[in-house]
Amino acid sequence: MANFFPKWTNWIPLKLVICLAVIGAFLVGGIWYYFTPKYTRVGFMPTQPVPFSHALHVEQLGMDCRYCHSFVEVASHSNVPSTQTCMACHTQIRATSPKLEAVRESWKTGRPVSWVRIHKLPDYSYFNHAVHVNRGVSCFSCHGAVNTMQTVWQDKPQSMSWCLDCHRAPENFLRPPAEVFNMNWKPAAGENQREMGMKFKEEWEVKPPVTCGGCHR
Amino acid sequence: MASAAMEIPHSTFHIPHFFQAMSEATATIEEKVTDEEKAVVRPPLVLNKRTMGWISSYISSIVEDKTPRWWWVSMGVTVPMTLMCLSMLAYLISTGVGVWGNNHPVGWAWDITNFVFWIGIGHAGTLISAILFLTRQKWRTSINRAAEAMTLFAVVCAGIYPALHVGRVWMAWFLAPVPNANGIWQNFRSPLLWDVFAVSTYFTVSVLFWYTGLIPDLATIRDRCTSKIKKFVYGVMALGWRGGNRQWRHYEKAYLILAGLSTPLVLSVHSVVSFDFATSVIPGWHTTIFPPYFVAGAIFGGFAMVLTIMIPACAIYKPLHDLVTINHVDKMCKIILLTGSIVGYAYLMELFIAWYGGNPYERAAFWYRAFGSYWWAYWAMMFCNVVAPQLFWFKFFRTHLVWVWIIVQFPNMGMWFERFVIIATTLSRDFAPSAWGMFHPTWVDICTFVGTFGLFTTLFLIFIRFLPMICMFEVKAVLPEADPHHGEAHH
Amino acid sequence: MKNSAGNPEAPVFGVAAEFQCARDLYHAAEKIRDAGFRRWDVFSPFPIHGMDEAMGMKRSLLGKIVFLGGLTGFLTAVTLEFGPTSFLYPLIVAGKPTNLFTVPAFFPIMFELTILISAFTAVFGMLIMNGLPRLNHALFNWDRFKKVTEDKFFVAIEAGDPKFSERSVRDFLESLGGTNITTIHGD
Amino acid sequence: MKRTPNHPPREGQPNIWRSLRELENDPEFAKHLEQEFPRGADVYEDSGLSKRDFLKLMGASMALAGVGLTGCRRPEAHLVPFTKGVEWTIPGKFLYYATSMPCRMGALPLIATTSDGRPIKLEGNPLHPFSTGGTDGFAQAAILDLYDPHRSKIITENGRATDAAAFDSFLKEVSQRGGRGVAFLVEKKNSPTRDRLRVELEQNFPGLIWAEYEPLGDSETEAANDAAFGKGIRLLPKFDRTDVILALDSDFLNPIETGPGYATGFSARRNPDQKGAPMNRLYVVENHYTLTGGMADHRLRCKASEIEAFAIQLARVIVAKTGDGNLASILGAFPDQAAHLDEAWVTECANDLLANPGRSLVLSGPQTPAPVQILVHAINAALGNLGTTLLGLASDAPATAGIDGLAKAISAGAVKTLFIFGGNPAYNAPANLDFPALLKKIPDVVRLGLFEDETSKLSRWHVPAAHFLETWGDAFAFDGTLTTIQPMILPLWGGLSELDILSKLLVGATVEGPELVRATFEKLAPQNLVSEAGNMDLLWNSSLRIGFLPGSGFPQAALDLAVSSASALAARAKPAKDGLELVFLQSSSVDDGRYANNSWLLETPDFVTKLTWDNAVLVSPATAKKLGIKANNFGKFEEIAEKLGNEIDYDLVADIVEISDGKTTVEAAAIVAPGHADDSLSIALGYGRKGVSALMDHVGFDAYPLRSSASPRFTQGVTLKVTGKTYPMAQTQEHRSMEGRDLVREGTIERYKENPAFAQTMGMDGHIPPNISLYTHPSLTSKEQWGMTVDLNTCTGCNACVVACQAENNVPVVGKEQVRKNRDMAWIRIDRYFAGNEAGDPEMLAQTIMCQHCENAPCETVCPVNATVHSEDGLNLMAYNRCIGTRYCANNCPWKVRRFNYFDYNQRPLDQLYWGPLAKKGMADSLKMAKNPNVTVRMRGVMEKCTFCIQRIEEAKIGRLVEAGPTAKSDTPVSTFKVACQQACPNDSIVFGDIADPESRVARLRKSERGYTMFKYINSAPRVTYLTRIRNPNPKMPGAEKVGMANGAPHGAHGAHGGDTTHGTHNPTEAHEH
Repeated sequence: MANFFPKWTNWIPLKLVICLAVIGAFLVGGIWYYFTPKYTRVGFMPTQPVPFSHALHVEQLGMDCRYCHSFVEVASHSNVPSTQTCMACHTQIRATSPKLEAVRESWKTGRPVSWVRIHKLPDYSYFNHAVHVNRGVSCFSCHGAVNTMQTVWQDKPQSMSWCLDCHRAPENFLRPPAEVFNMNWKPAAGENQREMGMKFKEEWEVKPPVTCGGCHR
Repeated sequence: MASAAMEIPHSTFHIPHFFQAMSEATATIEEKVTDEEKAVVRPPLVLNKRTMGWISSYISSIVEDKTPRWWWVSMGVTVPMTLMCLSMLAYLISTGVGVWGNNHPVGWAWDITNFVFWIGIGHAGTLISAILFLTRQKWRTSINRAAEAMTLFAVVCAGIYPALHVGRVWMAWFLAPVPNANGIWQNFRSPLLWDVFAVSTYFTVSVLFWYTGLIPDLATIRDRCTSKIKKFVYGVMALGWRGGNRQWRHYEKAYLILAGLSTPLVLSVHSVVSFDFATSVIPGWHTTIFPPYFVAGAIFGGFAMVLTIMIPACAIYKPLHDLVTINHVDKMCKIILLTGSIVGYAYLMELFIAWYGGNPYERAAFWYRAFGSYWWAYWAMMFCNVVAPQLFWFKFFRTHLVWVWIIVQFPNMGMWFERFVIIATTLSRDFAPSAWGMFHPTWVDICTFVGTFGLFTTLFLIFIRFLPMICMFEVKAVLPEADPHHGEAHH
Repeated sequence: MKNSAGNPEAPVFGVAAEFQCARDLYHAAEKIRDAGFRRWDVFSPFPIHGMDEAMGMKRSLLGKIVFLGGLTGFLTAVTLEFGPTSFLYPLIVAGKPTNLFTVPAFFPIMFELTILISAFTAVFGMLIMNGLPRLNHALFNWDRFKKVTEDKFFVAIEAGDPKFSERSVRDFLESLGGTNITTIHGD
Repeated sequence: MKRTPNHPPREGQPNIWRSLRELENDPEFAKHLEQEFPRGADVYEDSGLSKRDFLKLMGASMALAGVGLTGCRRPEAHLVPFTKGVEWTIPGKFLYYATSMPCRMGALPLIATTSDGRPIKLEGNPLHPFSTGGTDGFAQAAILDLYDPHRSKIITENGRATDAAAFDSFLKEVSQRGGRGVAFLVEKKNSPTRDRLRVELEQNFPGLIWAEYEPLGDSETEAANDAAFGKGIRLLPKFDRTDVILALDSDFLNPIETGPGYATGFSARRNPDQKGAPMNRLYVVENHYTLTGGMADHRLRCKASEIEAFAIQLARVIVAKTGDGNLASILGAFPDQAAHLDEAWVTECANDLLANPGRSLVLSGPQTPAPVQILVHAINAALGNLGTTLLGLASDAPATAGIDGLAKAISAGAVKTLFIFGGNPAYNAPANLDFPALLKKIPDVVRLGLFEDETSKLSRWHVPAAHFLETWGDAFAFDGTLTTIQPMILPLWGGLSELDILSKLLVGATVEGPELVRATFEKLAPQNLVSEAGNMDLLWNSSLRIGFLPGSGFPQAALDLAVSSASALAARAKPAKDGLELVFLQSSSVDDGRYANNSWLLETPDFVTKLTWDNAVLVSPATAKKLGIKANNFGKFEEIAEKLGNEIDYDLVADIVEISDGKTTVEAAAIVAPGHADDSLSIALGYGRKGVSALMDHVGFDAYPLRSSASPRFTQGVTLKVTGKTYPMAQTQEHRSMEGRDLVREGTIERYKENPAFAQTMGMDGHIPPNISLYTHPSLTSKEQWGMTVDLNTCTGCNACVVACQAENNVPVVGKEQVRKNRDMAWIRIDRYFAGNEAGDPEMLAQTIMCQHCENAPCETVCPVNATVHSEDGLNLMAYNRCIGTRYCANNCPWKVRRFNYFDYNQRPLDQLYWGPLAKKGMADSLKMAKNPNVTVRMRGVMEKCTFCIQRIEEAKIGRLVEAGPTAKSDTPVSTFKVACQQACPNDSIVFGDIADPESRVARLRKSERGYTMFKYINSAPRVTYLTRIRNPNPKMPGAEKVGMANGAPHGAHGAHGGDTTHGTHNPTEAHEH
């Protein structure tokens, strides 16, 4: 009688090994790429109740971040402006623009505008804006070029390892205090970010925490 | 000659006849030993001049014949137990570790006790296969297969506990050293992480070892079976083994190496488990004697469990007594006696050092073990592990299966008590009296533990039903006619 | 007449003979070795002591391969442990050093990984060297060959052998006391 | 702080501190507080929070980040800003206001931490001249009362919900009716405004009855003081001038009895190293162990009814020695009785007092009968202590009727309308008055209360009261300092304050703002202060800002003993009866029952018994044996173990006993209390409430039924019967003995003088080799190195730190069943040990235990996932989000300070913990508001423990960096901050700080020769140092040789070691007290 298994079955093991190897590689690669904050968070761009354009206000009108996010230099978190702040201008300018309906509504009723949150750190990590902006870390470093965004999206993964990249080597990001809120700042020609950063780091004695306690309480 | 097997009726399994069956078995063995065999200096490993054909056909027949009633009966008992175990675990995960009795200060109780208990049982198998193989103990051949299987199933039961005793099971992947978005890693100095590596390695290597041993026997079944499905399944599992010497020579080498690797592995696993305690600062845990004493204990409990399982198995499949002879039982009893005494020595040495070391915390810890609120556990341990096995000094108790079976139940219980004493009592009273407290098991604790026995037995039943429970090719290899110079003048 | 197995049209795999016991097989093997055949093998239900010499084969290479496997395992462990602890993310844990002094605490994992990888190399090395798994083989075409896993012993001299010629090999095997001498075809 | 575009402009002087530093040097500005809280509009959902409060909550969602550990998924989160920026609030930044908590002994000055308009933490006001920053457990737990979802939320008439309008019209009707028949029953609050309104009210309502009632009040003291020194005289002890103190049934060190500040100066004089003055000596005579008794150098167990006998015996000796006429004649007024108390004890004690005339002090607690207090006054007079160690203050509070007077009037039918402010007379009035029946007699009862309780059920009107953190008010501190109360938040459920109702009755309307209080203030403010401040506004604002009117206070009054009236009162004394007495105690958890719904307090163990969630009858071992009360109903196994000589007292199962005074019988669980007087029973009041809330009902046993107005504090001639029923109780510490281990270390002052470092070589510490480490430890690089010292010499064990920690760190409550399973979550605990072999009369020791932040922490090395590691500044960190909950760290902690979340205590109802997913999830909104937004709320399955208040450390460091800005101002010290437990401690026993800075107090204390660390031989190098407890016994006293011997007697020859436990306890049952 003949073999129970036909000849071709002899190749199955080899094929199997190759397949598994390939699938495995894809799996690892896939998880590596698709399941990390780099992919899951970056680019998150929800539609906001008010089509507020940072590009317009910051880039064209040249408003300072601190006009709206007024407490960023003193408080742990950078506040979202109150309706009051918006109305300060928009009672005169574009007072009837339909885009601003939600704001006027809120001003009338006293019900706040509820903006969709974009940058969300987990509850157990405590980030403090004040200490960063006062010590030469720009908004740009964590939020990207918000000044050019029509609608704001998340520009950086803001994962723990991402934080650590800077906390371990702040010299790559520190800038002159005056330029912290200047979203377009680049090191001038001949200036080298690293060297400058090193200088600041020593002068200001910048020692960012890298143990758990720095952020987790 | 395969027909020889067919004449032997399979004794169907009735609980009341169980012990009777065993004692009969004992009796029959005695008379079946012929004068010639008696004359041989070393008793033959296989009795009644069984031939290779008989071995293949009988052992395979266990797998091939239709499922006996007792099998269904026992499954009917053990499967529900397994389900109970699983539902308890579901409740645990959904509700919190609080459903167990653990508390402050007793952060570990039955969970780790049961873990160490099962992992201990999981030692005999690989030990028999590996160490006895290296020491060329031919008598191992008839028991190592079942023992190895037992190892695997015990490790499965053991694994449940460290995996699920943690507060946030869904975060347990933190234990795996993989790169992650948090950029944080494991603490490789933690005995618990050593455990993770040790236990998983042990399980994997044991599986490989076991399966490697199975290949030729699977081939046997493949070549005997008739139904297409079986042909396919066993065919695939046998990987196309042909038994050519060019295969045997690599095969034997590999088997030797695996044995060589497993031997230190077996010793390391329980040593690492003992590090969980030995490397801590808690009086009663902080002890250098732990590794050897844990290993001895593991072998002790492991062999006890092998006997607990093999004796009934042979009572059911009477002819197996020609392979698993009284001689095997006798040897295992001796090992239990030895290891039991080692363990007993360790207990006494602990007490001595506690007194001699002059550390008041240490002294207190051992005082409480013996005379504190958990005195009953301590003395239960002492009796079961040290006193009871001493009966094995007497040949009578080593050679009468009913007695053997009864006596080996004490190590089984005793080893559980030992772990409970070491873990729960020590924690219940350590440094600061203000923080002392008792542990009381909850119904969940109990049901989970009982359930693991169900799981263990279920897996074992499945094993003896579908896989050759005795290593046929090795048994054949120890038959006299296996010797290429058998019956030649110069031999 | 000559009895044969497998599909007669298919190329000849070789000629096989059956022996009754390990002893006969052993001596047959010695003779075949002396006759200078290369591509042949003996088949038995269990490994026969001393058969390697009888067939004139050298020691298996597996040992050396496994050593390499073990080495890999050990080095993996060393990198895995020292990498994060001393370089990637050094943390102060219980005031313990992160330099070589911490090796004792690292030893268990080094040991386990060494064992693990060695074991894998041993098993898979063995399979590969044995050309397993291979579910289909010409010998399986021969019904009597089934007994090889029970209690019968076989010799097969393959057609690939330079000295192979069906006729002479059949006679040769006959002279060695082989029975049921059969020409094995593929399928 | 920096200027920012729409930051509120700085003008004037707000009553706000942006940080506690600002309190030292501040910019001036004026702003009225009520503008802080424009009336909130509609009410938010069912939680009944005013929308504005809720928005504040949400607006702070980022700051509030902390509730729940759900970081993994991405739920649609919203940012809800204010529509109008609320002035002075910077989202997520704390504001601090000065306020105070009214209590019967005088206001308790506080600083409230508010986050986004929510008060989240109360701390003592360090500026206050009287309290100097101390607090007690009740003050710490007040936050929970404020947010308690069980608070009453609606006005009801005859049990049916109605609205404010209906109630107002009722009040209008009453005020129009005017005339007789109106009565008030209020709590003692020392509020000048309330008194002022009351006087005005008496114009409208002639014959108005104004009754004050406090079940645990000091009516006896007042009576005695009035008789001895004239009306309205208060006595203020000056411990800083006192060398020898004799306390007769007086727990003066317990802040909950006397209010913090009363004992100021005691702890300073307790310090053996102080310059210029000797360490003081404390004699205590009491029937049950109190905090004060625990601190005593010599303690005499004595039935409460025998205190009188003791005083008489003492007076006799003093008369004999001094021949003081006044004392003699007052003594004469007492009925004659034979001296039967320990003669030697009394005599030597008397001699010691006589040896220190003008520097000694005899105190008697408010619960001692007036005649005894009279006698004590006379003794102090004879010892020349009046005016030196005991000052008189003249308070001018208008006279009030007692509850007895009111009861008479009611039964005489003279009361038509009764206003009950707070209190709970239906529950806690003296039993003989049968107050519930009386209430039924009155047509209109108006009840103003935080909760709908027993009294509300019997009242026509129930009006939800405003919490003191929701109202304006004022109160005199014990010394008469005018202390302000300002609201931190609008009434969450629109409650009314007492002042609101009074003003409604007076002028028909409530007053929104502080006008009423302001008016009183203006009356009381002395001209010179006004002119100093500039004008009244400025004075008012600065006073609000610091929380009190500086320089105010009752005028001093010369104390001269009015012998005749004193003798008259003394004559009322009756000699003690034989047989059992029952003493009613103040509960450290529920006070007189008013905190019956405060789970923080209920789970805080009573310091002496370590009981939570229950009260119990305390019995001395001897009496227990006599009455057949078992110490515990063990299982068989444990009983055998105890026979083998182990102290087994796990899992207390107490006997239930019946106590009867002939008329009434009460059932209660009885436990054996070491150090309790024989033939005496004690039970805490305030338990066994019904109809409070699901969780709190049937907690403990109600002893009020046995309490009559004749014998408010103890009753004699009760009988006790063991019922044979048993009752499981939850103790946080079951073991009593130190087992001969040198945990708490103590010695006498002599021993200290001859070898100040004796404690450092006690026990095994004498044997530790110098090179204990194999390898060199990595250096901790940070500039600050945090450390703590706990002074066992001044720690009384008052629990203030325990509750403070719970409030600060969001420590969950687990419930009685879980505590009984030893699963309590407290981060800081106070270990209580009994030492000394006399079963009946052991010595009591307290030790505060929190995470020791070991530099070589055993817990860290065993964590497989690096969830607990060390920081460069020496903190043992715990990253909850990394923890997988193996519990290995807790097992390996010698102090057992690590706490594991066995269940989801924060998210699941405590009575549904075992229901798993079926249980209701989530916590009440109001409770969310109580959480500290800077501390993660831990989830099930993670380990937690004391963090040294890392949130405060980080805030402080960040504060410094923000200040430094782009400069290297690292020389600026981290801004002054205290950790929660340190802040709360009334005796300043806990000191926290930077041990790397040699100038810091903590660094100096760590180096003190009294300092030692626990379990030194395991070389974990703790960051918490304990300062040895030094006792100052009087060598002549009987039993003096046993004092300070908790670690065994020193064996002189063998200088190297401290105690004879050095070589370990071969049989650990040695050092047992029984």
